[in-house]
Amino acid sequence: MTNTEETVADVESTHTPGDGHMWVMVLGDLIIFGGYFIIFMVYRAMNPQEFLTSQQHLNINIGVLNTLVLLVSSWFIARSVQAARAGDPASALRLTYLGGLCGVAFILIKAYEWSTEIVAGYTISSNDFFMFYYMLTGVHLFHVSLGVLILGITVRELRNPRRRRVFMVEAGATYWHMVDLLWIVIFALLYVMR
Amino acid sequence: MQILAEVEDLPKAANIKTQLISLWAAPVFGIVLLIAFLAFPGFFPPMSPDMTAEQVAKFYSDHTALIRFSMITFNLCGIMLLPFFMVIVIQMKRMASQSHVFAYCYLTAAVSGGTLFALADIFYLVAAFRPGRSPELVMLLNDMAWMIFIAPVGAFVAMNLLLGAAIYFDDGPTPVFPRWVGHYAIATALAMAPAAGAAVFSTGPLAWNGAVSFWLRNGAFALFVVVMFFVLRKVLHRQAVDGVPT
Amino acid sequence: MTATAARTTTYAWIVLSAITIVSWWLAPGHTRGAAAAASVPITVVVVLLALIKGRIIIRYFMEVRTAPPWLKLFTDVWLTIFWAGVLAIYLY
Amino acid sequence: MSSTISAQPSPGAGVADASRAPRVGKRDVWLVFWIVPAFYTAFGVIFFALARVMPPPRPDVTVDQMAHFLHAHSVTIKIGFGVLVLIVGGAGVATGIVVYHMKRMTVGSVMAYAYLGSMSVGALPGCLLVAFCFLTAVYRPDRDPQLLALLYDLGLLSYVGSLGCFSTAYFAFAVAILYDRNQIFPKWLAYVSVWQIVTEIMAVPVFVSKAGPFAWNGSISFWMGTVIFCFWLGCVIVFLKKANELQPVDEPPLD
Repeated sequence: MTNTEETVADVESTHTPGDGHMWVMVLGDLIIFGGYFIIFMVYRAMNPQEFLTSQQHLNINIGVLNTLVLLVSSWFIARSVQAARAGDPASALRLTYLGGLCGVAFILIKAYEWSTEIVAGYTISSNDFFMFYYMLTGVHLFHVSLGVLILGITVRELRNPRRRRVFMVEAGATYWHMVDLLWIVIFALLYVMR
Repeated sequence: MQILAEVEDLPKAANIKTQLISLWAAPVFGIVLLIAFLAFPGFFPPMSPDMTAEQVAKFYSDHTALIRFSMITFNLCGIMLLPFFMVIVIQMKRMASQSHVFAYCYLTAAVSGGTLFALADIFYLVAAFRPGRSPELVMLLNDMAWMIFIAPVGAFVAMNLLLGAAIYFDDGPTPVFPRWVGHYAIATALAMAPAAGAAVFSTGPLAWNGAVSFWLRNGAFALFVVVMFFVLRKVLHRQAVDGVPT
Repeated sequence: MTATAARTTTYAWIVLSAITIVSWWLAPGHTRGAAAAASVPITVVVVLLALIKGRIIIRYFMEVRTAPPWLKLFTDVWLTIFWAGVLAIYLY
Repeated sequence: MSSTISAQPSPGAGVADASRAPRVGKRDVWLVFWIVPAFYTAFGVIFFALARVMPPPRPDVTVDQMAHFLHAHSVTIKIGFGVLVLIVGGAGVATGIVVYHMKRMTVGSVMAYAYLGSMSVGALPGCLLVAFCFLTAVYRPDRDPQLLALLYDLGLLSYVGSLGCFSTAYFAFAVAILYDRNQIFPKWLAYVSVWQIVTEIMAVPVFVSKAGPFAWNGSISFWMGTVIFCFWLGCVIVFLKKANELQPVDEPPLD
């Protein structure tokens, strides 16, 4: 993993970021979540009015805030990969910390959002929409926590001068962006669409 | 415990000692379990599946004390036989001319089988817990108890087939077990296998009170423990003398 | 080179954030008080915006832009089929 | 299963016998390996075709309909689950061979033992309890329908809703694969195991929901979970086979 090769290869030749194993995870996860979302749409189509009224009880401000938090973290992580590639582990490390911090912030905001919904009386058994809401965001939250863990592994990789394998950093980043991507879909389907 | 005299001072003798303790746990708790077995009022003869709900309920209210004594003893001491089977696992892992895949399969099956036995006696105890319960419910608990006690031989059958296979594959110059133990393990498995029928049949030898499901199954199991006790004692003696602890 | 890459990433991030703000304005939860009505045009716009967002994340953040063709193809096919499916179910 | 083992000719020449042509993998591991697909095939036939537990009957039916379901399938339930209690040791074998290969990894034994423990625990609620509930239910056809309904719920909820034991096993499996340097299993199999945990999480609402996608027969809780499980199982069997093939015949036994 020489740095020059990576940067020069920017546009001309192709390069699979990370390793193939992580892409199996990401692509498979996209298919699985695709299945969950399609099933959500089917149930929504069966009862659009109930879903729409329930959607109104979600707090769009928190949804947008969380989207922005994840986008910022993705930006940090993408920059961190570039720094790692350019042979600057110090700033790569700093950017990874910032990205992970955003991930933790996402979890905290989500917990707050859930608690307000539960206090307002909307729980998993309220109706189909809220069942989907809690399960989809819950499984996504599981992915976020896993992502924070993976970023921790990236940190360990970057901190050890004898390691610093760029493909490990890339693999972690690929996973993290997938978490972001899934949230974008959840945000569109659960919060925004009418 | 004389075996120890020859090896007591070897650094790894503790390995043999702990195995011996596990081994001797079998006759000690075996006697306790035998008493519990003899004490259960529903084993001589085993309760018939033909009994009506009222008869079953009456059985539990008439014999509450003995049922409780017997089943609480089973509860406390039944799984105490597990260390004995763990000695078999250790000995399977000593077989030199094979991988240890049989031992791990045996271990997994032993744990699952033990869980089932531990569950069955809870059902007996719950059935005896409130004498005033509706007879229908007592019969349901009684059915569950008998079925889970007698029918799930699958784990033990698999264990013995694995033990048999392991002994057949252990064909190096110094096999751990004599060859006949393999034949005997498989014969025990075959003797116990038909008891699975207790889950389905309510009359005949395969019903849970039948000659095959009850007497052959439990007899084969008890005999196996007794025979294996002596076999393992000898095997442990050799392991101690050879001084190749695992 | 690194500076260019950094700039591209930042542009991608700006576009994504801008789309998110627009979505905020479209959402039914935003109509304070009044009941939201189903709206085909809004939903179509939302789906298109989400599709664009997803593709930007895949191409620029996940760096599929410079990845082998099969990966580009797979992700594009997934995006297309998925969002087309969502839209088809919605409109049906 | 008994035929598989007893049909094995008593070996005249051992694995250590040098005069034999070197074979790929170890014979005893191969023997155990072939029990795994055989057991799962029998498992599939029993649960799908005979006992009708898969796909599960509906949770949102009346007591009489539940009783009717049990009456209607009484014979096949007896055959299917009667055979299951006899061959259920195959589940132990399927776990044992995975444990064996996990022990060959460079990661110590703790994850292998964790896998063994959680899978052995899971065998009761995740597989056998439903068999006993259904067998007890059909044992006496004249039982009170309310009791039959209780057994129906108990059996199906424990079968579909046994989440934690298997999640723990998948977790141990994934961690072991990720840290292993012997490359017994490919890394992505660890990620596939993570999906399995996701499907277990998605099955949480079976305890709440009586209809819809998250009920115990729902499209998400049951169908997606089953499809992903079958994929996982297929991968595990294929890579167990590969691990057998790649294992040197003279590899010393494990400690």
